This record gives sequence, C-alpha cells and structure tokens, in this order.
Amino acid sequence: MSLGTRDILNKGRLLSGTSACPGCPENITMRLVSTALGKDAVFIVVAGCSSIIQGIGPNSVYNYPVLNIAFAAGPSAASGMARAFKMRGKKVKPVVWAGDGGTADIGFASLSGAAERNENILYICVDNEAYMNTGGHRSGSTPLGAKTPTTPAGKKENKKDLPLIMIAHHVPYVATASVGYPHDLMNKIAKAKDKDGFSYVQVLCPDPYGWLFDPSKTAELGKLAVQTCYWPLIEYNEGKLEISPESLHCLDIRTRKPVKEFLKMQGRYRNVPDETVKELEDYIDKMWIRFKELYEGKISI
Amino acid sequence: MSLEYQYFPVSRPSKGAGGKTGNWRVVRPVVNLDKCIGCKACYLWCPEATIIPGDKVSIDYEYCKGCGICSNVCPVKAIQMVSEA
Amino acid sequence: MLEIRFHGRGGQGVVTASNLLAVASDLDGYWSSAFPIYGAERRGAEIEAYCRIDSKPIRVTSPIENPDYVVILDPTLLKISSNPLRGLKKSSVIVINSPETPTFNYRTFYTNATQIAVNFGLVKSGWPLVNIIMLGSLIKAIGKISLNSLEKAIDEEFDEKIAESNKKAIRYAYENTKEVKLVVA
Amino acid sequence: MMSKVITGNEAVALGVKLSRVKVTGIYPITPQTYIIEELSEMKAKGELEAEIVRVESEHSAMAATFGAAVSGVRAYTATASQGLLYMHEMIWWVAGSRMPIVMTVGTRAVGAPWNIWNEHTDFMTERDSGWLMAFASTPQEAMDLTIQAFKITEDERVFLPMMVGMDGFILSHTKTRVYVPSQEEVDEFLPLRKQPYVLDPEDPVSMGNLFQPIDYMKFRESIHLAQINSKRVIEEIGKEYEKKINVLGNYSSLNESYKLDDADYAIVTMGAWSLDAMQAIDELRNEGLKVGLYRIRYVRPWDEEDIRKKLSNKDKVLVFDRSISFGRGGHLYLELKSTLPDIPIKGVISGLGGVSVGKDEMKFLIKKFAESNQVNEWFYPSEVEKVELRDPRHIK
Repeated sequence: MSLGTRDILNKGRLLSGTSACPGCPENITMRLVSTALGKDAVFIVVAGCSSIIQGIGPNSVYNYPVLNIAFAAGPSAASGMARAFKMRGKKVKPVVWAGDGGTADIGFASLSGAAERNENILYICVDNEAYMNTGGHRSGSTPLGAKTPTTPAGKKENKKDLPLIMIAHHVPYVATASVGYPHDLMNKIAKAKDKDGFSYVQVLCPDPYGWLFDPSKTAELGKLAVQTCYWPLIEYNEGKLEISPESLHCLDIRTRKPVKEFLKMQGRYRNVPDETVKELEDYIDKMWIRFKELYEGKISI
Repeated sequence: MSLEYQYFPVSRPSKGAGGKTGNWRVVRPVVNLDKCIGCKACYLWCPEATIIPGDKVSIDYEYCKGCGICSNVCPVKAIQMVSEA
Repeated sequence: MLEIRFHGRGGQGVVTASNLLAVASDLDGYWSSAFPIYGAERRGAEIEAYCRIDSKPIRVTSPIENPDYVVILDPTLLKISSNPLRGLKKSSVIVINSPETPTFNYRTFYTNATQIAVNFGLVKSGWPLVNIIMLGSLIKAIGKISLNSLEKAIDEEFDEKIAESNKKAIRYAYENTKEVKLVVA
Repeated sequence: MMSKVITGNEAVALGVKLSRVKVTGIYPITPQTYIIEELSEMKAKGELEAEIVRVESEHSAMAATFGAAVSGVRAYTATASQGLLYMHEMIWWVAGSRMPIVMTVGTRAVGAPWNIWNEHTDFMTERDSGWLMAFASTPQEAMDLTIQAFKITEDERVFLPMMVGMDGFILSHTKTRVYVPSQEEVDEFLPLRKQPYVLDPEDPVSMGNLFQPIDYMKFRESIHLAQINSKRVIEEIGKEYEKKINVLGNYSSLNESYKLDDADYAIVTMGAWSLDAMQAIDELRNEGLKVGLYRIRYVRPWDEEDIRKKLSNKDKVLVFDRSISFGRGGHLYLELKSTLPDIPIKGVISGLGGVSVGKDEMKFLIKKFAESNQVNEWFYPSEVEKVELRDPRHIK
C-alpha cells in the first residue's frame, strides 16, 4: 500500500458541497484519483454527471483546472492540451474524465484516435453502466439484463468489453478498478500518471439511483462486483497482463461468489429471469477464460 | 474602450459550489466516539469530503448529505444513521 | 492578357505545367495566375489547366473558354473529345505534342515531346513526362517568356537531378519546335 | 517582404507559420488539404516549430486545437464543407469559451449529393456561432487576413475566435503572385499571445461548468458586444497591417468599395468573384453604365454603419450570393435587406456547387438588372441552363 491515509488527508482535491446525488461513486473516485494524481493535472470533463457535480459557476468543487467540453471531444481536447504543455515545457497531465456513455458510445472514435496516437494523457472512465445524468438510459456499457428507462424489459446485449478493446490499442497502460477497492484504484492511477503516453483506467461506479440500491451500500456493491467476478480488476502494463490480487480468485470458477449475490442487491435486476442470469454467468465465465489465457501467456493481443 | 462588457464562463475552486448540501440530509451520521478506532475508512469512502479526520473522526454537517456510506464501511459500527425528523 | 489552356490526362503533369508557366512569367515581371479544373478525375482521365499572363494584376477567375494558346500534351485526346479545340478564336495558337506534322486550321507549333522524354530519360511509372518539355515549345511559340525564367522555375520546383534533365529537355524542345505552314482551307 | 507565386493554400500555410502557431489539430478535407500538407512539410523540414495533432475527425480537430488554445498557446486549424458541419458543435464551444483560435475554411458545397466544388453555404451556416468571419478574395488576402486574425482574436476587446473563408479551388488552388512578409515584419506586428484565461495547475481556473440562466444570458450578451466592438479593433489592426506589412493592401475598413461613389447602381459580392465583378464594372462603365461594387469582407462583425453610408443613396442594389438559406434566399441578400430597408434590393443566387460565374455572366446580369430589373433569383450561366431536371421518384 503505497498511499496511506496521511497522503489522502493532504491531497484530496474534491471540495465539499457538490451537486452530486448522495452516495455518488464518481465523487468517491474523484477523491481517490486526485489523491493519487496530486496537483499537476488538468481535467477535461465531458458531458455527464460530472458536468453538473462541479456545482454552479463561477465556483467549482473540483480543485483543479477543468475544461468542460462537449461529449465526443474529451480525448482530442486532451491531446491538444498535452501538445500545448509539451510546447510550453510544462509537466502537466491532461486527464479525461468521462462516463461510460462518453467512452463506449459517443466519444469512442476520439478515444480510439488518441490511444492510437499514444498521446500523453490519462483517460479515466467512471463506469456507472448507463447515461445516469439523463435518467439512467442504457449505454454500450450497460450489462445484459439490466432494466433502464430505454430497456424496460432488460438489456438484450452484453456490456461492451472496453478494457480489452483498449488493450488491443497496445497503449502503455490499461487498468480496471472499483470504488470498492480504494487503494488498488489509487495505485493504478499513480502508475498511469507516470506513463509517458496513453493510459486508460476504467472504474466501476455502482450508482445507487440507476442500479437502484440503498446509497449507503455503494462501496459494498463495488466490492461485490469484484468478489463475484462480474467486474475484473486487471492491469495491462507495457504489454503484460496482470490480474490484481483482489481478482485472482476469479481464475478458478470454483472460488467465485455466485453473481446472483451481486444482482439481488440491485433494483435494475429485480425479477431477472434465470436464463438471463445464466447468460450473464456464461459471459463472465468466457471473460475469465480469456483473461486467464492472456495472463498465462497462452494467447496474446 | 471600457472592457466592462467582457464576461467569461470561468470558475474557481470553492467549497459549496453545489450549495449548502447539508440540508439535503434526511438521516444524519452520528459518530460514537467510544467505538471509533480512528481507522479513517469512513474518510476514505466519503463521497463529499465531509468526514474530518483526526484521532477520532467528526463530521461536517454543513455539507454532509447523509448518504450513509460511512456508517456502512465502518468496521466497528461506530457510526449510526439517525433520522433528522 | 494572354490566356493559355493546357489539355492532358490525369498523371501527365498538366497542373504542374501550368504552374511552372505562371512562375516563369512572374520571374519575367508579368502577373500570372494558374489553376486547374478540379474534378474527381483519376489517372488517364482528361484534364484541363489554365494560365493567364498580364502586365497588370489579373482579376478574372473563371476557366478559360477562348484561349490565345492551347497546349495539347497528348494528341490522343483529340480522338476522344473536341474539348481541346473548344472556343478557339481565329488568332488562337495550338501547341501540340505530335510525332508528325499536324494539320489544324490554326497557327500550330509541334514537337515530338514523347520521344524527347524517352531520349532524356524522363519516364515515370511507364509514362513519358511530356508536360515540362511542352513548356519549351510553348514559350517558343509565345515568344515573350524567357527560357531562362522557365529554367529558374524548374530549379525552384524540383530536386537538382530531375531539374537538370528537364532543363536539357526543354532547351532541346525549344530549339526543335517546328511551326506548321498554315494551309488555309 | 518578398513575392512568390503560390496558391491560396500555400499562402495561408505561410501565414500560419509566420504567426508562430504552436499547435494545430488537423484532418484532411478537399479543398483545404494542401494547407495541412504544407504545414506537415514545414514541420518535417524543421521550419515550423509546432505540434501537429493528426486527429481522427474534424470534431476532434477543433477539440484538439481548442484544448491547445486553452492551455495557453497559439492554435490553428482548417476545414471545409462536411468537415465544418461535423465540427459545428465544437465551433460553438470555442466561441462560448471566448478562446482565440484561427481557422481557414476553404469553402465547398455541402452534400447530399456529393460535390467538392466551391460555394459559400458551408461558411455562411456558421454566422450565428459567435466567431468573427472574414472572407478573402485573393490568395494574398487569405494570407493577410490569417495573420491579422491572430492579432484581432487575441485583442482583449475581442477574445473571440475567427474563421477566414477562401473560395475552394478558385483561391485555394490558384497560383498567383503573393507578397510574403518576413518573419521579422510579422514578429513586429504580432505580439505574444494573449487570452482571457489559461488552464494551468498553478492557478486552477476552470471553464464551462453550469452557470445560472442569468449568467448564461450575460455571457451571450458579452459575445454580442465583443462582436460589435471588434469592428474598431479590426480597423485599427488593418491599418497597422497596411503600415507595417502590406502597403499594397487595403485593410483600413472592414469591407471594400469599388467605383461606388458616383454609381447609380451597386452590386454586392463576397469572395473571389468580386474580382470578376470589378472587371465587369470596368467594362460596363465604358459602355456608360454607372455601376459600383461593395465587397463584403467581414460577415461578422457586420458593418451596418458603413453599408448604410455607402449604399443608402443608390437607386437599387443587386446582391450576389454563392450560398442559400433554403426557403428565404441568399444569406448576404437577407443581411443587406435588413440593413437597408428603404432601398430596392434584389438578390441573385448562383455559382452553387462549382457552377462557374465569371466576368461575362456578371456583365449580363448587371446590365439586365440596371436596365429592366428583370433578374431571376436563380441564375444559371447559359452553358448549364439546359440542365435536365429529373422527376422525383414517387414512392407508393
């Protein structure tokens, strides 16, 4: 554990009095990320909950320079910033802060472009698995079976496998994290920050109001997602895939907690048919077979 | 030419940009100081930065929204959520 | 004002020829403007480019419909369309790449630019580069643009080696361009 | 200052280099592509000290250019047609952020159907976005306006982005003589970059979060006033440019007049065909027709005062538009109409999608207008007049 509470006390850069819903996982993530990043970062916030969370101008609860920008423009604006700071001889990390809609859907082309160019930026996807800011509508990152206002009968497709897609861009660093495991998240952000090139970190952010659970359980859901192996904690560092300790048990199907334990806490999975749960388990199983083979070097991307 | 007409959409970091969010609260976290072991788990997870750390933690009620995460992550159950009513 | 229209095929350097003429004219103290008609044409397709030369700034921007000089880089074009001879005036002059003596009802200059290109090694991807060679014939026909300026324009445009062989070729073309005795029909 | 025979695209690229642009986000689209090729070439040769971000779309080109600008460096991009429309969202974002940026628009028709040739509709559709909008009539002017644009946009009385239009192919691809200033001359003219705020961790200002409705409305009014106040700045800077850089230029006013003082009739144009119009006017004057030209160089700001001053004593005015606001008419016609409510004004739309309208067509139209007023709103030059219009397919 490289970052103890002492560091956290000194470095968190989210100020109280945000416009976020109570129990917001994006706020938890912002506090942890800023702790790991320190001062020398500029945030590029694309359309989403975080556009609102900052509060009303001329004030903002993000104690960072922030460029608020249109949905699809984050990675490209960050690219321009990175080049500008390079020209000015300043060591400042542009950090894109985007939701899963901004990442998996509307912003994907610019994300892919910036990754392909290996721009010196850090992209953080705060993945609450839907367009929460507009009312929880399905995105490419919404999982199979989840009920949303635009998929009232449950989503028919699986979650887009963004971490693997980003790994396939062969960038220096790709990692996943969860608000259930703060130290893992902070360590990964600290590593990503030091890369001289593109890094991508996707943080699972269980959303009480979209997933429909008691906000006091946000951290718990973040843990359950990992324990049931629904959400993998992995790290792809300079071409090598590592499974984070919190997820190592997932490599063996016998040591996984049943995904049902994760689903039953969420209103979006109320009355989910057994066959959907089966399909979801199947998806998780296949995901772990892939990760296992990658991890053991049997296949490569 | 006076430049008074120039007005730009810029902001500066400031506490409470989202308002005095303490009044959103329907339940309030109350710390049992006898039980608190100062581990700061509540501090780590608080989404609003309203836990004031120290040997024992305290809470900034001006901004605390009462989400209850602190109560849930506390390993010694030292934080109780109490109705504001 | 002199108006010159170039006809060739995509890939033959029609646009470059018109540009080089504009640069050479500028070096001789004239105002000039050169531009192509841009379409979605690809290699082999019929292409036109234009050049205007004047002693004062040029204001007209439209394609040249009634040229004083028509330069035909590829004689086979005449078999596929009547475009090269479109809108000619009585006084118009034709400058054509041709192995034999052409017969037009206009004052005509010709040279075998394809042969000259082969002789001087100006062949690229199997295509003889006739565009610059034909400029030698053209300035011979025009009379008031200097070979010297054209050579300077070529030096600016190309690397030394390519420039040298092109300069030799245009000089040769300049000296060996023939005027056809006009036969009035 | 030295003279060179170059295209509009090359002239603009030189202007960008001389203005010491530090970052450019680029994406290819005909007919501006040569600008970004030139810049890439200059960078490869070590002549241009800038970062080039070769992005994956025009939306990203503007976003990258914007990101660089808010981080405190001079930034530039270029586009056209579909590309301009694709970056439309970001264009508004930049103006709303009050960020000085300069962009070239090599004007081109908008699909469908596909058309790569010149018209002004793409450019004109951005006139509500808050950008300053200048339009060149020669490659020389395209370069001059580009250099001036950096100084204008970075003036504290303005702090708005600016796009410089240039007719696709007709200017972008025409090689002609351009007087290119030296680096010393431009350095003397163009000071270090100024902008309203810089995003920097040393002083964490942030841009563009949610504001109250009343603030938002005040921001909008501020853009409006900055547009209006930019007129004086453009004139000042234009005069300075004439004095320090291009003594042959005529930049002391936003727009330009030609043989207008004693004219009975006036025509209004914008862009390259203005020069054909001047030629037509010279010839018509020889025939005894007293006609003059008012050339719009700045669509935004719109110089209402000057237009009234120069045109309100004319018998009638004919406005040439190379763009169309469907169902209403040409954009300049509509602007002129609202500026001069008391004068007979007619609008003619032509030259769309690359239809060639030159001196002869201008002469024909002006003469007809002066003598009989019988000018059709849609003008097809004779050679394309007999275009077969196809029947729409009726779908059952």
